[in-house]
Amino acid sequence: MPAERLTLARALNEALRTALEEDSSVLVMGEDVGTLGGVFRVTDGLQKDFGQDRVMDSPLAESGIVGTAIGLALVGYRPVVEIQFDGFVFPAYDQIVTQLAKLHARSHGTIRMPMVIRIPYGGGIGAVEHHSESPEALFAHVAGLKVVSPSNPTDAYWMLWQAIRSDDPVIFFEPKRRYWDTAEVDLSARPDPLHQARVVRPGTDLTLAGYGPTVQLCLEAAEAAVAEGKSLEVLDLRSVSPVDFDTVQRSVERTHRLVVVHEAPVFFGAGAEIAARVTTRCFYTLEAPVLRVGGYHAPYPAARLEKEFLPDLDRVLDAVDHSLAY
Amino acid sequence: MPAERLTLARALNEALRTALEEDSSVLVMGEDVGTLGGVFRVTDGLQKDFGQDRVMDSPLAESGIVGTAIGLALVGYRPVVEIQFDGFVFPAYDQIVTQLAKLHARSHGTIRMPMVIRIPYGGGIGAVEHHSESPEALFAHVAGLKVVSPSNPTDAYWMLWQAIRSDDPVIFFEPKRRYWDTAEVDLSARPDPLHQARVVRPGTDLTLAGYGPTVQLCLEAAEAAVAEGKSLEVLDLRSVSPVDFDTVQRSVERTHRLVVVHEAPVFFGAGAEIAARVTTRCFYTLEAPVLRVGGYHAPYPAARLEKEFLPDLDRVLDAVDHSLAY
Amino acid sequence: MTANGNQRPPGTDEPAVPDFADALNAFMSHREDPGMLQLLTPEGALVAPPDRTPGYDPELLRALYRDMVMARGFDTEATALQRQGELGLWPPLAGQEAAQVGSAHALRADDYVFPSYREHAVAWCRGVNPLDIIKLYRGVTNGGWDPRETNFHLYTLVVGSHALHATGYAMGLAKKGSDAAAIAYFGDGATSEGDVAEAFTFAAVHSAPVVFFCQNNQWAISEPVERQLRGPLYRRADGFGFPGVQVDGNDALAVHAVTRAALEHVRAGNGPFFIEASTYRMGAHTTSDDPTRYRRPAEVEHWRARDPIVRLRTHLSHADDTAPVFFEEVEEEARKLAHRIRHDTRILPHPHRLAVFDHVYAEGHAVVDEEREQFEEYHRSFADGETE
Amino acid sequence: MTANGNQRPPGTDEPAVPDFADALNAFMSHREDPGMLQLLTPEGALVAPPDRTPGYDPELLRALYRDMVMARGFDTEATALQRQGELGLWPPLAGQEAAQVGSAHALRADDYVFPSYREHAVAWCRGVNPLDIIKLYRGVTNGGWDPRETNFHLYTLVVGSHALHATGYAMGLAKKGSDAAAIAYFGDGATSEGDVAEAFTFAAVHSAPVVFFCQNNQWAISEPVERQLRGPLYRRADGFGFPGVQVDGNDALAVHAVTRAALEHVRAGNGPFFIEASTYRMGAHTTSDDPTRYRRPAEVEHWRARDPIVRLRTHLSHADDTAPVFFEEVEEEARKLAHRIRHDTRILPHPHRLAVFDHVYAEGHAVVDEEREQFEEYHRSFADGETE
Ligand SMILES: Cc1ncc(C[n+]2csc(CCOP(=O)(O)OP(=O)(O)O)c2C)c(N)n1
Ligand SMILES: Cc1ncc(C[n+]2csc(CCOP(=O)(O)OP(=O)(O)O)c2C)c(N)n1
Ligand SMILES: [Mg+2]
Ligand SMILES: [Mg+2]
Repeated sequence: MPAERLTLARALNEALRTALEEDSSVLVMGEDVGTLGGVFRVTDGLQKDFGQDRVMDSPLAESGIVGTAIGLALVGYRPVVEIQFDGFVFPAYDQIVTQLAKLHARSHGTIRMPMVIRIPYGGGIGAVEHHSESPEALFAHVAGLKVVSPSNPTDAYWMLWQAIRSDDPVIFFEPKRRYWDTAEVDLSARPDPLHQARVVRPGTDLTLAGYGPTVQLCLEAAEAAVAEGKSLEVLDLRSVSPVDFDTVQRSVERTHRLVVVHEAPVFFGAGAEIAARVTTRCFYTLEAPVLRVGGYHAPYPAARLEKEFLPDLDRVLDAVDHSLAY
Repeated sequence: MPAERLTLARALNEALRTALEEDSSVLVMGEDVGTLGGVFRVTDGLQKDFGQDRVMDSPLAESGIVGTAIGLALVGYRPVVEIQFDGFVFPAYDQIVTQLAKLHARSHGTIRMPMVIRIPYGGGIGAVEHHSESPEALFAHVAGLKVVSPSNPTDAYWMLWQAIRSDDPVIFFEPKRRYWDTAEVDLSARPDPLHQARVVRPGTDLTLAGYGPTVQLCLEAAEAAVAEGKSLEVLDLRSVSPVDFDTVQRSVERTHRLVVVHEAPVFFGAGAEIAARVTTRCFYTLEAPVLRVGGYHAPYPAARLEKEFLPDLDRVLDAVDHSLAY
Repeated sequence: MTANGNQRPPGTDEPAVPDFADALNAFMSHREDPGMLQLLTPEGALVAPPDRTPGYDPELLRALYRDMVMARGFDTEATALQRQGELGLWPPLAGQEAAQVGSAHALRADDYVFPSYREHAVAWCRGVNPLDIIKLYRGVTNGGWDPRETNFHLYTLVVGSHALHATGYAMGLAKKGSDAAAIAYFGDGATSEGDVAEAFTFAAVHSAPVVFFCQNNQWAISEPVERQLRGPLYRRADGFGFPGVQVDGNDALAVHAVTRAALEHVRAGNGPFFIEASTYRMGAHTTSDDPTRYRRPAEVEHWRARDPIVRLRTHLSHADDTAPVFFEEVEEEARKLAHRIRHDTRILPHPHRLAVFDHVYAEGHAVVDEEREQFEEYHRSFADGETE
Repeated sequence: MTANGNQRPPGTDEPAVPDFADALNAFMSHREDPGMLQLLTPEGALVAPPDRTPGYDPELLRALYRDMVMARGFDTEATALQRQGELGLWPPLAGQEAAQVGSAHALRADDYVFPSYREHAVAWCRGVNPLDIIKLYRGVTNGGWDPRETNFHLYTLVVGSHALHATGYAMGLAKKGSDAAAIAYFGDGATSEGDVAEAFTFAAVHSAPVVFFCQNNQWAISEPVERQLRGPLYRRADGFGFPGVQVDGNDALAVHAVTRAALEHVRAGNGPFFIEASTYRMGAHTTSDDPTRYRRPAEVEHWRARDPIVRLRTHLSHADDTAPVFFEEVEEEARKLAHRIRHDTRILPHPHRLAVFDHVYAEGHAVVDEEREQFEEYHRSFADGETE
């Protein structure tokens, strides 16, 4: 396939389409994924092309969606489940944590759970309550799950395609405010391994690490820092469980400083694990503590306050300054 | 009341009894908390003494228990909810995370949610699956909740009493393998503030920090280390949200080294947040990275393997050695 | 005058009469098909003569009519405001006025209402200031009003979860010896959520005085009711051990009567009651939705002909000889309300940035304190508030 | 011979006959009270003459009897092993043998079973090695057997959650065009969990070939059924749009007949079916439980007189003249099974410590790899395996 200009949402749609074509055991299910094509149109046209049997509108019950998807996986299907918004995954949390995550281990490997749970997440779109959250840490702590988040259309395509082919359950967080970002997507290039981080901009003075919606922000910060004579390296972590600590470590060994940026609240967030492990690995290399920029320990605020809550250019640059001041 | 020798389970029972006596709006509810007195007998005799109206056996539905408790709190009650085991809290996770935690903020402070959710947690009792887990990090990441865990009968009594009097929702993790530990409990002494950590054994070479079931283990490690000429300070964190970072910082400023011990998996566990924040606060003071001893990134194993999974004396001392080797 | 500028204190017009439920039963048992309860036909005619119609009272009907028109006026204005970029989102209520206003008028002031996110007409009847609802959808707050003032709880966006709150609230009312009731409003889609089933179980076991009021508007976003459940829906309750009935949700009179009977039933200690009000969402799910993607114009037309406001107006003007001036006055009032809302929306103050940290806890939290301090410090670091 | 030493391959004794459901319906409609289905009275007499009793077949009854005795033998031995410290826990099944064996015999080998944690007799009938169940409760594994070998899924301890797995599995069967069915076993208490209700909804909407088999053993640990729900329970299904029946769960013949009819119903594409088997847990909830704290001896006595094994034995010896040697042989077989289990349990190998890290993921995970390595390194650091 030649390179195409696609939005991130469209790239996901293409990945689903490819997966549905390649493997007849792939199913797409969730609320409003059929006729409507999903509230973000990520599943647009799929039911029309693949039928109601493979692209199923589910009743409004998230535990039911994930629970029946587990049963479908047991009988040989590969369900790709959509949760309509980040804040609505919690009714399914029990099925995900106590069932989906454990069945492979409990069965001594005889059962596989090749399921993807797609969750549009994060803020920045001026939405109402429960529509802007970043709960990835609540899944990364749970053994048996993998957690990833693409930052751009190309990764969106390839990472979703890889997640669907994975025999492990993958929680796939889609940065909803980047759904309309466009890029040239080369659908024929070979992708990186799913859980491998990537240096998206090399630099020498400090490493900025983000994933999903914050990678773009980190890139903007690195660009802005040039004017001040600072060279920032930007990492796209791509995966939150596992985290590719090797790539992070190599970067920090070059730059000696690390700032992690995510939208989720900092307290008990992914930045904590990254800080703890990188500090252990790079104790003598780090010239400043690993700093974190993220949400506050507060419920995601009403839309008109979200820019106060979300990491932005100034806050990232402020953290960079703090780090460099050590 | 004079000092009494009580098990931790009994001390909790006394705290419930005191709260039920002092405040007629306190309710106790959960599966089997009435006639049976709970599977661990923590609510033993309460229904007999306070009636079915105040000590209620709930249908087998955790979301229902927490959801109706929210309604009861709205109409002026202070529900103390029991979740029978750690692994069964997840059906209630949605109510806890999206409703209980947020109602105070959403209502601009006009609604209060004075609810305690008691959860027997942790391993070491040879139980079957879902009966030995330590999910505290999954609650600590959620703003609006407070998370505490007592380590001994005296704290069990006072912390539960304080949690019930608190106007915030408190997730109260009870170290089930310490239920039968006994101690002299002085029911008339004034307790520390609920979220204040405590130095339970002073030392000079390294700080060991635990909470709930691991405090005793830390004390044993400190005792064992004496023979090797090492002086370890032991902190009982007592609260996981918030963490009393001030007390931890003061300790680390004295000892320059910190090892955090919990039963929960290390990956994305409480130790990560403690390591990240303490490293920031004590960057120039720390002579070794903050090390963590805890469970592995694996489902809690079958009973005959749990001693491999749980932190034990050797693993704690091993981490101490590693830290001191820096 | 209450907060919403509504002259009537909420829910006082219809004190419960002990034998109302009996009257309703008598009415039902005289009908050939005791299926869906309807008192007013879509053409605005009474099904039975006035003296055999439970609760028939032209004054009540005019009060219902007035509130339905006011609610639609408010709703239409809010939809327009959203289109103009003043609101982030709006879930229109148009079509469901009879279900909401009819039921709300059956409530007492001391009953407590648990709405979902589309109960603007119930809110109006309870005396909630419409501007407070606007605030929510403008993104100024995640709450909007003090529920204690009107006994109208905050909107709940996590579908179905408030059914349990209503049940717990009702359990508490019973514990206190109060004869007030709780009512939970939710949609057809919500009945699939486990929480709603758990609410049914808890309410039944505890004989809690709660009415479950389901507006079956035929759609959960793009999913028609057949894709959500195998009906008939009103029978769901029976399997949990309590009564359920289906009512024509576009017939305000029938909705009022059945809700009143349900409230009497629950107040008397008989346990919960389920009402399925069959109605239709005439507009989009929310302003972000495009219903033309999933439903046929013919269906929309079919239901438009069953507009609950038209039905009541036809009845009042033909059967009851209500003077045209009444309708004009109501229209004028609704226009004024819309005008006031438009004006007030535009001048709603922006929330203070520090509000992010407000009321996370009632008794404080060290991490919140630390983060608030750093936040203030950070903003102080910008000279002269250049980023204000 | 199958894994459990059971001569008969699982579930092949009763191929479904298309008109069985009709026969059952005819039987039911001849009865005065079509309430709970019973074919054998507690005294072991047939309710109707043999030729009017659906599925009556002395050979089948002996097969049921044999498996019930074997299951009780196993259960009694496991309880004893727990008391002797060989098992961490045991949930005794005693009293529920008719419900489990009767239903299990109605299944085909290609049907798939989703048990909770007490379905030892179903497991036995499916050909699961009892020692594999022992392993689970000894704490050697969280699984125990390969479900694909017997189409008997792993036990699920999170009450009610597997009802959804069964539903999804059944949806998948239908998608594949198979006429196999899924069956989910759960208790009375489980019906309160939201997941069970959601399973009902999904199964109904998708017309999934799933039988929901509820053993109402009157108790959820210490909570009697009245504290869990407002009955009658079997009517729960009707509210979700599919049929439910109540059967005497201590009457193996009736359970078998009704399950067979239910399976025919679901295989034919009619959607799900709900069975409430009214039975009794004669022992403790688990060996950790003390039922004397919450139930009266008279109740236990009442049910002991309804022991399902005694009922069938009485019937077989009186009505059917089964020779005493049959009973002696079965007893002897059960004794041998118990003996074998006792022996094999004691020599069960301890799992290898590294098993903690096994199968967390199918495709690996860097953190698990790193931790496993550190773990091995740590253990190597102890000289000469001193802590082995
Ligand atoms: C738990 C949860 N899942 C999904 C959503 C997204 N969502 C919002 S409204 C809605 C449909 C609700 O349909 P129904 O209950 O019939 O109410 P209606 O909107 O028709 O009034 C959905 C799926 C949600 N708000 N909460
Ligand atoms: C979600 C969940 N909550 C609580 C428990 C603890 N628990 C185990 S069995 C049980 C009672 C189950 O009763 P029932 O469904 O009637 O089955 P029975 O044990 O009587 O066979 C409870 C409360 C659990 N296993 N899972
Ligand atoms: Mg609807
Ligand atoms: Mg039971």
